Amino acid sequence: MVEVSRHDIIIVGGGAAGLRAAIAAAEADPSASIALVSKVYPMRSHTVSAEGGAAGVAREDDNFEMHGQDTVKGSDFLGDQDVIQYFVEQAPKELALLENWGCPWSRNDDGSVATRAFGGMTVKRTWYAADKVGFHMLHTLFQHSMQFENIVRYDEYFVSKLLVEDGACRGVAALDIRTGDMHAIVGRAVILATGGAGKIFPFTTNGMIKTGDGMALAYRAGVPLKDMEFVQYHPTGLPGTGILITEATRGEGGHLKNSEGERFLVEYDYGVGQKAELGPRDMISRASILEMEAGRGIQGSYGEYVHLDLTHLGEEKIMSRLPMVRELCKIYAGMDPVHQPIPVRPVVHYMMGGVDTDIDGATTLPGLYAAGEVACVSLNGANRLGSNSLTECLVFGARAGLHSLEFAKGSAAGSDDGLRAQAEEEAARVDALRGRKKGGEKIAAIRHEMTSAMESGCGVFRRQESMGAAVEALVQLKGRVSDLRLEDDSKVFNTEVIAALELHNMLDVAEVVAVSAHHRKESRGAHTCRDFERRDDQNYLYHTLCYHDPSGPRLDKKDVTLGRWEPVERKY
Amino acid sequence: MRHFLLRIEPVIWLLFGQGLLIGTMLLTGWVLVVGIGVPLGLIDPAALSFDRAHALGSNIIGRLVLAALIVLPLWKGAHHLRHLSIDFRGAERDVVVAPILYGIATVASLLGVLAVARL
Amino acid sequence: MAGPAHPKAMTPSKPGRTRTAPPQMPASWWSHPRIRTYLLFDATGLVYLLLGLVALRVIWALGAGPEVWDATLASLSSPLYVAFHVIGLVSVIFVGVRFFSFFPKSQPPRIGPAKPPPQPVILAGLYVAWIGVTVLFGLILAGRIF
Amino acid sequence: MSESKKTFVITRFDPDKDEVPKTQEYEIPVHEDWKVLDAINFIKDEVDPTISHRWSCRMAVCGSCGMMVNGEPKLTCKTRLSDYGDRVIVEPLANFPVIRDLVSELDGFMEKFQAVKPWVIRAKEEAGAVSASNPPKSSKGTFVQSAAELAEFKQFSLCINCMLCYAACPVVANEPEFLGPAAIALGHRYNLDSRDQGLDERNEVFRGEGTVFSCSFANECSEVCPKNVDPAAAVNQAKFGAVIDWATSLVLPRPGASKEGGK
Ligand SMILES: Cc1cc2nc3c(=O)[nH]c(=O)nc-3n(C[C@H](O)[C@H](O)[C@H](O)COP(=O)(O)OP(=O)(O)OC[C@H]3O[C@@H](n4cnc5c(N)ncnc54)[C@H](O)[C@@H]3O)c2cc1C
Ligand code: SF4
Ligand code: F3S
Ligand code: FES
Repeated sequence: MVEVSRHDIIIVGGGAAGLRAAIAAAEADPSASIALVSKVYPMRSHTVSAEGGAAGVAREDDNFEMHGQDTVKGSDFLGDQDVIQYFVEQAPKELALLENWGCPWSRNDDGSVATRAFGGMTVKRTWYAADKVGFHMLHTLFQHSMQFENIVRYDEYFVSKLLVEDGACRGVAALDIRTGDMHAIVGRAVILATGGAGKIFPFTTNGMIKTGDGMALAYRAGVPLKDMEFVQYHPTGLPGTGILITEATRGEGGHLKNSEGERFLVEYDYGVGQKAELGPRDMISRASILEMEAGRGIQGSYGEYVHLDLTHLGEEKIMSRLPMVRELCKIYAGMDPVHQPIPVRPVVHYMMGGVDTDIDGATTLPGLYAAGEVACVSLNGANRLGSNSLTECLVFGARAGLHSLEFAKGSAAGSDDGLRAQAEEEAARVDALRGRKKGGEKIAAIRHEMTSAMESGCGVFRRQESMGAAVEALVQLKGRVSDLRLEDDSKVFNTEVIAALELHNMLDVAEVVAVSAHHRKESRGAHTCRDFERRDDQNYLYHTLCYHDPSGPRLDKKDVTLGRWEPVERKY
Repeated sequence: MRHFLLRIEPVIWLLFGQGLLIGTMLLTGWVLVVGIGVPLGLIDPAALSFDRAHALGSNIIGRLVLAALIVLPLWKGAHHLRHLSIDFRGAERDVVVAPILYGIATVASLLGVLAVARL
Repeated sequence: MAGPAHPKAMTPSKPGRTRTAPPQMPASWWSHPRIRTYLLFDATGLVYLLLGLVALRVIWALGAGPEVWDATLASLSSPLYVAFHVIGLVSVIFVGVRFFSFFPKSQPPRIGPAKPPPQPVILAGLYVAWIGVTVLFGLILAGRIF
Repeated sequence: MSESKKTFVITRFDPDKDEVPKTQEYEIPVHEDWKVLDAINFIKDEVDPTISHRWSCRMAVCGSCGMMVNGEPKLTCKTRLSDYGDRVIVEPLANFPVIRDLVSELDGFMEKFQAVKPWVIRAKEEAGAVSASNPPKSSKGTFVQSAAELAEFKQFSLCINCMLCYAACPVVANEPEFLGPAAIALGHRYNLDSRDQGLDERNEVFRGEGTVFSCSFANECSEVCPKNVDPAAAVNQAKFGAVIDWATSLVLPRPGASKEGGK
C-alpha cells in the first residue's frame, strides 16, 4: 500500500527556486513542515551549471528604471511590466541576502560586490562569482537550507503526478527511485520548481535532468502553459556536446568572428548596433546562423560553427574571471582559449515559457504554485536577458514560498484516503511500465525522433511548414510512446522507468512548444518565423496559453500587462 | 576508551607533528654520526668519548635537544603505527592497539626524560 | 586487488531503505604506487619508534657512567645495529621529503591576524632548517665544533 | 571521427536478485573524443537499458557521475576514454555501500556534511540580523570582504560533492566515524570565511566524534579531486585549528559561549 507522509508545503525541485522557496517558508514559520522533493540530490540540480551571473542593480550609475527598461526591451515587450517592476526592486536585496549567507561573490578593490557587463544590459549589473555563479548560488542555498529542521528532504524521489482534491492541489505522488515504491506526499500547498525542458531538443546546454516534468505535471492537471513558443538559443555553445560557454566571455570583452576573422556583429547589420557582442541572445543567435548561411561559418566534425575569440583578453584575466571557461574548453573542445578562438554555435538554453502563474507564483489551480524556470511569471517575455533568470529564481522562489505558506494556513489538508487512492492509481501506472517487455518501441529511439523533430521544426529560424511538420511528428510519437518496451524489471533504482516517465513529459511539453509556435504568425524575440518576419503588435501582443485537452492542446490568450514602457521597435 | 582517545587527540597530534618536524631534523644528524659514522669508523670515536659526550649532554641546551631526540620520534612512531593498524581494518581493535602504542610511547618518554635528567 | 572496506564505511545512521552491497576498498589499494608510498610512510612509524628507543638506550647509558657508555657505543657497531641505522637514515630522509612537501599547505592561511609566508617560502625554509640542523648537530656530535 | 571498439566491464548488482555484485562485459564501438560517461550512456541507450548509473550535467560540475574507472575514482564525464586501453573496468565508487549497479549510497555523506554546519553562523545577539524575513534593504546590505579574504576560503568552496575523495581515502575505508575530506573542507571553508563566527561550534565537531585527527595525510583525496579543492590541505589546516581551539579552551574555558555561536 502506498505510504502517506504529511507536510504543510511540498516543494518539488531542489534548484535555486525550490531551495529559496523552502528557506523562505521554513524561516517565516518554524512550525510549518516543508517537504523538499527532488529527483536528484539538491546540489545536482541544473542551477549548478549556470556560469555567468545574476542581475541586480548595485552601482551608483544604475537604477531600477534602467534595469526595468532593459528587461522590457529584451522581452520584446511581452514581459508583464508589474512583474518586471517588482523583480528589479527585489533583485538587489535577494542577491545581498545570498551574500549574507556566504555566497562567494567576486569583489571590487574596496571589498564591495563586483558586477560585470551582460548581453542586453546597459550597465554593469550582473553579480558574479568568477564564472561559477550558479554553482556557488546553489551550494550556498543548499548549505544554508541544511540548518532548518523543518525542511524535510526527499532526495531522489521522482514526482510523477499532482494530487488534486476538491479542486485544489493537495500533494504529489512521488516515486521513491531508491525503492521503486510510490509515495503520497500530501499537504496544503505545492510549489513546482522543477526547472526547464531543454532536453526536448537534441543540442542544448541543459543537463540530463531538464525534462520539463513540472510543466507536464501542471499541464495534465489542467493548468495552462504560457508562452511556450519562446525557446532561447544561446549563441555560444560548444559544438557536439552543447556545453555552454558563458555570455560573461563577451561581457569581459570577447569577440565573435566568422571564417574571415571579421567581427560580424560589427561588420554587418544584425540589429544589435553599438552593443555588438553585448546584444541580446536572440539577435546574436540569428546573426550566427545567418553568417553560416552566407558561407562564412567554419566547418567542423560536428557541423558548422563560428569563433568566439578571447585571445586578446590575456591569460591573467581569463584565469581570474573565466577559469571555468578555460577548463571546459580544454576538456571538451581540446583547445585553450588563451591561445585559440573557441568554436561555438547557437544552442538551446532556456524556456521563456512555463506554467502560467501570477506575480505571487500562484497558478490557476488553487494550492499550486510555480517558480523558477518551470514557471512563466512573465518576466522574460519573448526573450530572457542573460543573468535575469538566476535572480528570478530567488525573487519569485521567495515570494512563492511566502504566499504558499499564507495559502496553506487558510486551507484544509486533504483526506488521507482520497489522496492515497490517487497515488495508488499512479503506482499502478508506473508498475505497468516497469519491465514492460511486450512493447515494441525503444525509449532512446523515440527521444531521438522527438529531438530531431523539434530541431528541424522549432529551431532558431522557423517556418509555418516546418512547425506544422513538427506538430504532426509529435502527435505520431505520442501515439507510439504507449507501446514502449522496457527491459528493466527491478524495483531498485530503475532509471529506465524514470527515463520513460520523463519521455512522456517531454513529449507533452514538446507538443505544446510546437503548437504554440505554429500559431504565432509573427516574429518576436526568440520566435523567428521566416514567413512573418516582423513583429505584429496589432494581432499578437498577448501571451499564448495552452491547455491540455483529450483531443489535443487547446490555445488561448492572456493580456500582457503594459505600463510605463510603450512597445516600440526593438533596436539597439 | 574511545572517548578518552578522542579527548587526548590534540596532544598526541601535537607530539606526533613535532616528531615529524623536529624529530626528523634531529634524527638525520644523530643517525649519520652516532648510528653510522662512528660505528663504521668514518668518524673519530674520540668525538663521542664519555667526557665530551657527557659535557655536551648535561648542559641545559644539550638536555633539551636530547629529550626531544628521544621523545618526539616515539610519538611519531606510535601514532603512525596506530594509523597503519587502522588502515588494515583496524577501527575496532583500535581501542586496544592505540593504548598499547601510546602506552609504550608514554613509558619510554618518561624514561627518556629521566635519562636526560640524571645526566 | 580490491578488498572489502569496513562494513560500515560511509553508511548512514538510519537503516537503508533497500539492501546494499557492502563497501569495497579501491582496487588500487595495493597496486598503486601512490598508495604504496603512503603505506611506507606510515610504516616508518616502526623505525621512528625504534630509533627513539635506541636513542633512549644510548642516553641512558650516558647517565650510567663511562663503562656502560663505552660498552653501549661498542654495541652500536654490530652489523645489525648498523643495518638498522642505514634503514633509519633512509626512512628519515624519506619522511622528511614527503612530510615537508605537504607541510606548507597544512598551514592555515591565517592564525588570528598572523599570516604565514607563501608556501614556496615555507618549503624552502624547511629545507634550510633541515640541512642546517643536520650539519650543526652532526658537526657537534662528530667533534668538529665545541 | 575514427571509431574503434572497447570492452567495458561493468559492475552489476540488483539487491532483489543478486547476493553479491557481479560484472558484465559489453563490447561497443567508441568515438575517439568520447568521455567514459558517453560510453556508459551508449550502452544504456543502445545495448542494455537495465544498467543504472547517475549523471546529469555532463560538464563536470554537478558531481553525480563519479565512478571507479580501472580502480581509480573518476568523474566519468570528464575522463577521456582515449586514456584507456581496450578493456575499461567501471565500478561504483569505492568505500560506499552500493545501492545498485553503479549507484552508491550517499546518505552517509549527507549526514556528515550536515554535521559540520556548512552555513554562515552569526552571533545571535547581533541587532537587526539579516534573515530571509528581514533581507538587506538594498545591494548595500552586504559585508565588506576583500579579495584577499575571499581568496582564503575560495578554493575550499569549489567542492562539487562528487565523493571521489571519499572513494580514495584509506581512512574513510576503515574508520566509519571519520567525517572525511569533503565535509571537513566545507566546514573549514566557513571557518575561513571572514563573514562567519561559527569557528567554536565547528571545532567542537572537528575535535569530537568523527575527529579530523583520524586523517593520516594520505593525500589521496587531493590527488583524485577533479576540482583542485585540495581537501588534504583543508583537513590538515582544520587539525591545526582544532588544536589551537583546544589549547585556548584550556586557558580560557568558554562559559557556554560556543552554544550561542558567539565569540
Ligand atoms: C548552462 C547554463 C548556464 C546558465 N547560466 C545562467 C546565468 O549565467 N545567469 C542566469 O541568470 N541564468 C543562467 N541559466 C539559467 C538558470 O540557471 C536556470 O534558469 C535556473 O537555474 C533554473 O533554476 P530552477 O531552480 O528553476 O531549476 P533547476 O535548477 O533546474 O532545478 C530543478 C529541480 O527540480 C527537480 N525536479 C525536476 N523534475 C522533477 C520531478 N519530476 N520530481 C522531483 N524533482 C524534480 C530537480 O531534481 C531539480 O532539483 C543558465 C542555464 C544553463 C543550463
Ligand atoms: S573535495 Fe574534490 S573530490 Fe572531494 S567531493 Fe569535493 S570536489 Fe569531489
Ligand atoms: S586521503 Fe584521507 S587520510 Fe587525510 S589527507 Fe585525504 S583525508
Ligand atoms: S555528469 Fe555532472 S559531474 Fe559528471
